[in-house]
Amino acid sequence: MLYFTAMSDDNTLYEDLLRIRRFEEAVLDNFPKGVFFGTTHTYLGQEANAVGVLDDIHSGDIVFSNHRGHGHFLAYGGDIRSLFAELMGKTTGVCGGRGGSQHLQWQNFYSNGVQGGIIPIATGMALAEKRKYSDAIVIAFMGDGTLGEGVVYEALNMASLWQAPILFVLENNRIAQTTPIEMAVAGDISARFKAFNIMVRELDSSDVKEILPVAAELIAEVRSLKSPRTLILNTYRFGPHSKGDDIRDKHEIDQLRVERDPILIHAHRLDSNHKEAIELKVEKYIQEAFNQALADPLPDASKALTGSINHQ
Amino acid sequence: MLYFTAMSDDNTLYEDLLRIRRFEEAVLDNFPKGVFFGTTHTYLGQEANAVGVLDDIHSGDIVFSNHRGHGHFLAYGGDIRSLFAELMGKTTGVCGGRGGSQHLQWQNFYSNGVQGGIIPIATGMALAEKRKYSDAIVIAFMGDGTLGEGVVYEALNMASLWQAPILFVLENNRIAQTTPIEMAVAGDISARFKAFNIMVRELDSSDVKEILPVAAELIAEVRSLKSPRTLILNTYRFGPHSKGDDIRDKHEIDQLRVERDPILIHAHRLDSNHKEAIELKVEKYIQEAFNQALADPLPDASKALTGSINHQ
Amino acid sequence: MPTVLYALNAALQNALASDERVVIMGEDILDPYGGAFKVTRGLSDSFPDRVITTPISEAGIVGIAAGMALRGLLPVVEIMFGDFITLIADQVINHAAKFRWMYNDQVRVPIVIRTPMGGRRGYGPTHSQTMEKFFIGVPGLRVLAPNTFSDPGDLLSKAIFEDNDPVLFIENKLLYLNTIHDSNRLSEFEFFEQTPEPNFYHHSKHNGTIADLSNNYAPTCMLSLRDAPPPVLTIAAYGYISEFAYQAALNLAYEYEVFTELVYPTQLSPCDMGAILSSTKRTGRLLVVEEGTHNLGWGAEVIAQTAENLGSRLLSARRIAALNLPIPASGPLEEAVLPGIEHIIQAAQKMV
Amino acid sequence: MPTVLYALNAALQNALASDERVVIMGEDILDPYGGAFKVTRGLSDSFPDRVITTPISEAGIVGIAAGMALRGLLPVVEIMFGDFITLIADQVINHAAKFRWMYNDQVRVPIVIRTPMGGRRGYGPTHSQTMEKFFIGVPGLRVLAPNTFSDPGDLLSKAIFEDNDPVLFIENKLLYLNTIHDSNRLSEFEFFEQTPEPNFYHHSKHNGTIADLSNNYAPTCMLSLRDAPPPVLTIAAYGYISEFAYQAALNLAYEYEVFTELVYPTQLSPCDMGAILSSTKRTGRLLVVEEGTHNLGWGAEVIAQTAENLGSRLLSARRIAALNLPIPASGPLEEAVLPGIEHIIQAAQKMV
Ligand SMILES: Cc1ncc(C[n+]2csc(CCOP(=O)(O)OP(=O)(O)O)c2C)c(N)n1
Ligand SMILES: Cc1ncc(C[n+]2csc(CCOP(=O)(O)OP(=O)(O)O)c2C)c(N)n1
Ligand SMILES: [Mg+2]
Ligand SMILES: [Mg+2]
Repeated sequence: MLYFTAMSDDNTLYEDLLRIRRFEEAVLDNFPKGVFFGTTHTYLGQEANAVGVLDDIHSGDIVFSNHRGHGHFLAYGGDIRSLFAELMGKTTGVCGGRGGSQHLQWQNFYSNGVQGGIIPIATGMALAEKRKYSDAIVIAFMGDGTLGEGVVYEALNMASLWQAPILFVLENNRIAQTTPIEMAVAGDISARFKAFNIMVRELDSSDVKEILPVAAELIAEVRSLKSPRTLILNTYRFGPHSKGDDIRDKHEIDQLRVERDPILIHAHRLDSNHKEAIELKVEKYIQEAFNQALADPLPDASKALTGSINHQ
Repeated sequence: MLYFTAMSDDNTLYEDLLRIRRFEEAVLDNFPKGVFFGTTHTYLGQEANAVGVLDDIHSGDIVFSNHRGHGHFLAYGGDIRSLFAELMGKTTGVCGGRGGSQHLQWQNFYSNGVQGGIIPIATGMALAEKRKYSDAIVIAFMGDGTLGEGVVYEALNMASLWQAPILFVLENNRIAQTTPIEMAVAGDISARFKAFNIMVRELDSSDVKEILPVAAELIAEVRSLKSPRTLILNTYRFGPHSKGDDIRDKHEIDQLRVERDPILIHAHRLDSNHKEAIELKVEKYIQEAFNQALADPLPDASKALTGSINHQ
Repeated sequence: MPTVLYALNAALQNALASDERVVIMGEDILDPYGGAFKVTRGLSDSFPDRVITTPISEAGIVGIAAGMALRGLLPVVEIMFGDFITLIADQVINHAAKFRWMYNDQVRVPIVIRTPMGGRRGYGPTHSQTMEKFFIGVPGLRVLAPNTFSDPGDLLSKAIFEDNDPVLFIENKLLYLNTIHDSNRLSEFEFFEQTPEPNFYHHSKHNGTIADLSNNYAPTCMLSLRDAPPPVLTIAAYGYISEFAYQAALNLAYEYEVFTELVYPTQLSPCDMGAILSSTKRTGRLLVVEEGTHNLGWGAEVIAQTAENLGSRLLSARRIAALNLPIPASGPLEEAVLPGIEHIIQAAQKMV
Repeated sequence: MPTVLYALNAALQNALASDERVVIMGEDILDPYGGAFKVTRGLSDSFPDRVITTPISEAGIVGIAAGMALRGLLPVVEIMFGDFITLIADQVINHAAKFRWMYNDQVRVPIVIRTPMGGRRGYGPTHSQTMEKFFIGVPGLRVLAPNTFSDPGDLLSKAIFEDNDPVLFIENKLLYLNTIHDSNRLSEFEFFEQTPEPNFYHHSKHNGTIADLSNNYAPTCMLSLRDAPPPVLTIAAYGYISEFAYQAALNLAYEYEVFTELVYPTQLSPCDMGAILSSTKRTGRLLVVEEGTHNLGWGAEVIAQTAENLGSRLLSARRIAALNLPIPASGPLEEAVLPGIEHIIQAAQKMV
């Protein structure tokens, strides 16, 4: 079945990809300067997934993301400055600095840093939207390593039993922190979903233009049939898990950076004028957003805490 | 592949089946008299599973059972009187009355009343035996409803990754308490195991002589190949979930009691003299064991507690 | 007066009837079975679409409910036995209860998780525990426990409709069949009921409470014998065992002339201390009764806060609780592990 | 003196070297990475067969370890962040810790679960918590927390080899790089170290402790300034924040002439009260410091037991703890939520 999708043009896609790339690079570059709190998990190399999957969503659609969520957030339409600011713990941050890199919430975007735990929650959101007869669906991202968590299977079972309108996007970068997939995931990933009677599409691509139509088709199915689907995206993480903790063969990564870079793959489609203009624009955006965020105020702790009305 | 198994003769099998049947009947019959504490989950109708699976195990083999464990315990070789006594909360009980029906431990037999939680533990036991280069394997029983618990999948993954010598026996009676399988288990059960690269055999039988050789073959494989296997046994629960809580169609159960009774199925193989002799013998055993257990002392609470050396 | 079971069931019926957002989820809750302890009986017959029986997936159900709540529904989850709240710890502590604050107050997670606790049914070590203590002190979570001295149905309704945040609602297997006290039966007692004062949840640095001042709804009852000498001991308890304390108080008064004041909060976390403190200030002595195991239960927080507040004016404090052991199946052992009326009477006599 | 990290790592190395039954399991613990906080660094290079990196399955790993322990191995599990012990609650509480007693003392489950807790690294609400309070008071479980005043490596070794029962071993991210105090540096202090007295774990009905008398090995340190006036305040703390209490005590003595006695148990559950009680009997005042959120933390049990024991001889009691909130990522907010040295100093001054 073919669905019509209002796919973004090549220039827009390039800008979307590049925005994530440059954001993450700025994060890694500036971490040693001590401007950010905590740690970070960058999306370098996986940009085409978020951009491809989220290009075509509706405004009411919900995205539940994980620890490696900057790319998802930016592709969803999140603001660069407020993401920088969140990492910097500023009042202007996505969550006023409370959440930090892994704990974002804005409009219909959510993320949390506990592997797997978000999957039942995302499923519940999808079921709520279905019960409300809304048009909205849920897109939940997870990594290959997260398949280790049992609660994921509890959610898959109920998503299938109750036909939740949710797209599970499994970004399989074949590694979890430092653990290669062979040491953590037995059997076959797609079979794990199919066993719960959830239909699966699998792609081995870093090309946003390959990912986008498949995702769009699945999203349309989820929306129209009110039924769960899974999209497995075989992908590569170019950077370290968080910072400076990459123990993989450097040569292999270098090779991947040549063969499987979503930016390079897509860049060929643009004429060089547009390409350069976009690059300059993104560069400028990122720089400005970073500087703004840097200038933004840190929370006044006493005020920030008393302002809260959490009941405990 | 065909394995030689020292299969019990028909008379012994009949006695084993009948012992469970009569035990469970005695439990249900006597519950209203107030001789037992708590509640019970009887194995009526499923006797051929435990007897068939456990007939051929080695003395060092480990059995991990669940809430519906009386049949497993008796087929393992557990003592009738001490099981009665455990249900009666007597000092002579399997666990001195501390555990009750769902929490048994004797020799290499264990059970616990939390659905699913035993599966990683049983897997760990199997891995320990493998590490010790012992010949022992583990047999872990679970029900269809227990497939709802996430920790089961965590264990399946690790059992497969690390090739634990364990046989998972899934007794699929198509119901969990009052919930029919259609409302609780999406997709395909055997696919759930296969997705983790665990080989599965499935039987739809209440005939101990059909179950026994298949189980024996799987056990031999688990033992020789040091690798996990699953045996799915489609079966029927004749009694209520615990007591008086059966909401199923009575007519349907009656029909099953005719078609799928492990005792009736196997009884045809015995000549009537032997059959009667066994029945008398079992009847007598059960009666004696019950009476003994009834006469056994209740724990003297103060003594029983001070005797303990739990560190808290 | 109705039983607690009736009141809770009626509250759920009314909740479903009055608001389409209410959804009830749990294992084996459909009619005709109606749930392991029958609190949900009749609900699915009346509201088949909004009463959902689930697989055996405690963590998953709570996660799904939290997701529903984030998107505007009002889910009520039943965990069949309270012993299994261990399985929902991560979904409650690291997800549902954390979201509101962590997401900068931009979201609300109005779920209610109901579950029966307690022993004396011979169910043994995995079906008899009193486990709420592991969830007391979780930031962002309210823990409630009804008793027979105030209206359990009203409490449940308010938890569903007047609370924007996650609530753990602790029932008790033996409480279900108790009837709610009527004023006649209590006429020999002075009876006060109060909800936490508006300023009860102060936010003070490192003394630690930050409150939503708008939604304190869980009552605390205070009882003392009418026309009796002033009480010399405060007995604090919650849930089912309040009834034990009540019996003990009558016995202490009539048999031993020891006069006590009973304080029964329905809100365990954040710990509602107002009435306990004001009573203990008068009596100087505090006995806390709970069914959970002794160490680091509700009573620890109650006594700690009282000691912090009263200093040397707290003359004597004591807890009555279960031994720090699993709950055995055998009747005599179970009775020996769990606290009983006798223990309250003995402790009270020693304290005064 | 070595760092805590070094001592723990060496203890694991020695454990693996000295006993074939020892198995180490956890996420990402293999070399060259060596674990998120490097406690397991070098282990897999030396003992590839017995150092097992696992999938992200906290509950499953603990279950597998418990199974191994039931069958004669001595597994040590690392949970990468202490925040995730919520995921192991059922395996610990309803399985590992329960088996021995429930199975009538017929089995033992000698597992050690190590995990780092604590904030001030900016990791945010799901990677900064101090969660051990949820496991204090679990029957059958011992909870330990090393500090820099006694040997963390020795404590870990004993937990592995001298304890037949499950142990939750609480580390702290910032403690790792602290060096263990040497006697020189502590020379201005009187220093006592004691393990719980043999009769410390009494079994008394409804006061609740049943003990394995044979294996009390976790030391408690007591420190007071040499040649100073008698202390007027007892400060009890454990783990990393002991260092804060130590700094505060020095400051209080030299700046404000407030003399305190420091008590640092390494055993949190069952709560080791011997030294705390004997010190507080002398000082009359007890300040408890902990990094976890305020309500129903370790301090609640400590103050409750002290109030129960001392009655009105407890003149003043107070807790310093985190606000009852999630731990924010932003530095200034995190600092405002967590307890600091200043808070200890201020509270102590108010109390005396
Ligand atoms: C419950 C839980 N356990 C462990 C961690 C620590 N952790 C954070 S990310 C990660 C690896 C995740 O791998 P994967 O799911 O493949 O995602 P990727 O990092 O590859 O995007 C781990 C172990 C966590 N955040 N939550
Ligand atoms: C964690 C947990 N949740 C719920 C229960 C209550 N419970 C006991 S048995 C049972 C049904 C189990 O069904 P199944 O696994 O199919 O086994 P069967 O009873 O059919 O043998 C339930 C829900 C439990 N014991 N443990
Ligand atoms: Mg990955
Ligand atoms: Mg079943």
